[in-house]
Amino acid sequence: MIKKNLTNAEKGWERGVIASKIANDLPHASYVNLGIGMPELVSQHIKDDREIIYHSENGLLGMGPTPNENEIDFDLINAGKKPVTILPGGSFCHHADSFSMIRGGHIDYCVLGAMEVSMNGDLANWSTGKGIPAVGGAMDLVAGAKNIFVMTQHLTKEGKPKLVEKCTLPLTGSGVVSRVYTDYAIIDITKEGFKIVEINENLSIEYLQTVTEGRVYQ
Amino acid sequence: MIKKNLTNAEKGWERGVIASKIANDLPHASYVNLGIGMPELVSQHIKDDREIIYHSENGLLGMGPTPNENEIDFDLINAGKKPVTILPGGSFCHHADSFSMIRGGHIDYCVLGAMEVSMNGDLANWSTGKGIPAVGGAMDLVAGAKNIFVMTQHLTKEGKPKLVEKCTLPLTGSGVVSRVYTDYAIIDITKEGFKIVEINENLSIEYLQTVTEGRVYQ
Amino acid sequence: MQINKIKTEIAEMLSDVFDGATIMVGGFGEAGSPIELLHGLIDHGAKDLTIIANNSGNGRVGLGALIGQKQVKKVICSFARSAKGITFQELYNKGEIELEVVPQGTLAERIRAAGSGIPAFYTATAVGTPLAIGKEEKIFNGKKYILEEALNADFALVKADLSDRYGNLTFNKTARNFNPIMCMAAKQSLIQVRKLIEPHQTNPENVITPGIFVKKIIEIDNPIIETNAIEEGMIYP
Amino acid sequence: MQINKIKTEIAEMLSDVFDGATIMVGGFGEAGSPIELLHGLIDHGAKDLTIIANNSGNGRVGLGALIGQKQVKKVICSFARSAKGITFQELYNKGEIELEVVPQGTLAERIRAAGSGIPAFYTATAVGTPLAIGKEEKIFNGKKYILEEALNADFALVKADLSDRYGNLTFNKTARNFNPIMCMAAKQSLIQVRKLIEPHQTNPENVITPGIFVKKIIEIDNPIIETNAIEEGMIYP
Repeated sequence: MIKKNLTNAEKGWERGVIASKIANDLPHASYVNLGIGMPELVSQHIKDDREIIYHSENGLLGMGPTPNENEIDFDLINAGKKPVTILPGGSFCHHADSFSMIRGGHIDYCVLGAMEVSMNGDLANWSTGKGIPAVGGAMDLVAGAKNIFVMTQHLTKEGKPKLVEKCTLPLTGSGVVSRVYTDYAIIDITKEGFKIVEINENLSIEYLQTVTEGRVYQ
Repeated sequence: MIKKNLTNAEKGWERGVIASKIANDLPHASYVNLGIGMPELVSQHIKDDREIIYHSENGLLGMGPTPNENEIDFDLINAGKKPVTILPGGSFCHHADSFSMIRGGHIDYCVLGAMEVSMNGDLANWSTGKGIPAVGGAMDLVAGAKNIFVMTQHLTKEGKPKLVEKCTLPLTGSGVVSRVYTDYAIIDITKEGFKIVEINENLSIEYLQTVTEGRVYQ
Repeated sequence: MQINKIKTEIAEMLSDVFDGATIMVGGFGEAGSPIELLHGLIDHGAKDLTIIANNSGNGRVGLGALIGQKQVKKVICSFARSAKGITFQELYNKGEIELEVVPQGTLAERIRAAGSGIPAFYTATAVGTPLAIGKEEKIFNGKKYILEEALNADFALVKADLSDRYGNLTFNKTARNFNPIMCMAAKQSLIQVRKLIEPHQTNPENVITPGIFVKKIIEIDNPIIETNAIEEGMIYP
Repeated sequence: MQINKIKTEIAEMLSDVFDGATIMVGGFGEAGSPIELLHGLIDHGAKDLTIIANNSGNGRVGLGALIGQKQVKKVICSFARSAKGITFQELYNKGEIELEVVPQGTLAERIRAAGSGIPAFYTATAVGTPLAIGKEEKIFNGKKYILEEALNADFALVKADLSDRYGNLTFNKTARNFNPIMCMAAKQSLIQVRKLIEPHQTNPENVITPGIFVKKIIEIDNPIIETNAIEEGMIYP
């Protein structure tokens, strides 16, 4: 059903475009945790009209950008274990305190990648069911942060929908996702199904429906 | 049965003597919490052959002696809300961390006053059952510290035994006391009853039995 | 645009407080007690408040004054019997104020639990005592524990030493006490600080309460010292 | 007599470790990982260990080396799949090592609970997922939570920045991570520090781990940096 090689018209937004759309939806003065991978791009697209504070679950609040090669400190890393910096007004804490911020509902927005998102907001993003199981902080983040945004390609590498009626992979959290940003659309999780907030200017709703499991509506 | 006016021979150890006996039983390098009132005397009787670290449950580890009048700082107080000092190597923490030290079994010894101690180690020391109920940190200390020592007069002001078969006052903790230091004797709580570790040199065991409810033995 | 949580008027600090609110009040005795914010709350006039604190106020200043104004319907605390306490005692004896007694460590942990998203936890504290009555029991490794629930609040009134515009707080000595955990547990934590500093002056290793737990900040550079105020016979308002 | 927890030999640090012990290992990835103590544990030779850590080691240094020596029967961690991981992966694929996966925040809170005398607590983390299977559920305010139990240990191996002879610790940046809470949860916490200082140099306001949670300390002034060691092809022993 789903075409593996899309025509030009069916090519979605670039990652940077998706990231900037998310960046625009993060209000001034938000405390935000960006998941490892694609979501990390969001911080590069925050406009000057707002200040966002980034939390990294390994005990860093007020995370800054990647350091220059000569400024790398192996004791100053992010949750993805990559060297980062800290901004003025930032602070360090231990893991229990850091996850108090998460579990206690103090993180306003968390942006995560996904393997599958279901119509009721279930998220699967930690396990394919194969290999060594490794969850990290994903389950804590989805259970604790006030708003869970998913940033993902609309289709898997094999061309299958990631937005599904029911997840088939092991869940990270149940009913936790509020909004999904893909290369094809911005979609809210609602009781009536996947509600289109914005659709890629090159795509029709009919097309979006063919690449999405479960009802898409506007 | 119990005489209100004791003869000279029946006068017990002075408070300072009781305090020094407790001080001798606190091993080098112990972490100790001294209850408000009489137990505070213990710190004055520690010998030079040991270093003891005092914990005050309001977030002070490494508490030092009372300050001079001109050194009083109303932000540096103990659990009894009296001005104190902090020694080199001391530290401050918040209340949850401070009670983690207590509840988590990190305080080696806690010395507390008592209204009643029962044969099975129950302690009543927070409420006479009248007036405004106020418990403070007593219930946390008896449930959490590794060893609970009681320091008390053997008899109440009315001449009644404080060591009893069963407490009549509201409990602070159940089966928590390991040893009682009174003006008449040092007594261990055992399955067989109140075991005399040391008896005041002027008193007989028979006399001690008359001023104690429940079996006293050596 | 820059984050700036600093306010200049106490009324602005307390603008969201409502009748019937649950308010945590930091401090252990007078150390770390936010007296100016409490006086602001008297001026504000909110009623039927539930106060969560370690104590129930001294004299007729700070918490003692707020209670004296009959703005408080209930106090949740560990020790409501203090040498200089007047107003709580008067109302309690007349049956005009409720009291929930909580062991001090359980009080601290229930507050920390609220801030940490832990709805309930087990503790051995109070097992076998009157304060365990009605609480769920469970045995772990042969020992009995009781279940204690998180204590949430709408607001926390807190006194700190230093803060930057983000609300990164440090405290002075034992004035730290309940203040940091109350910042975690309240929907809005409202902080009076002795001195404001610039963000670059905040040492990230030494922050006790990170700004994420702070809503509004005001500088009160010369706060009332309770002991002195009571000795001088101060009565607020 | 003065309290002095400082040791000069790594063997002395690890003298009480026994076969079958449960050992917490601080660090998040390489930051705060006590590599020298882990190498000491290889020299010590204790077997059938249960390791509690966030990760399962990289390359053939530190935790990766310990696992490679087959001294570990079980790992309790949040993330056992790392780019530079070798030894755990090999043994896991052969079925020669057990793994208990715990969400990172639940892992941290279970460790903190052990240190704080909390035998169990409720959390929403993992509800509705495979990691909640077999766990007690309870509803609070209409929301479902699961019961998680404390994680205790016999020993904690920890890397800190500074310490005095009492064991008052500070950490460097994000090398703090699990280290302070592991000090609380273990019967014996064994600390390697970059630099020893005198007690009067310890600022009581800035202590992260107070000495009450520390058993033994050793100065390792120039610790191995894992990234560099792996790049240089280091294999221990």
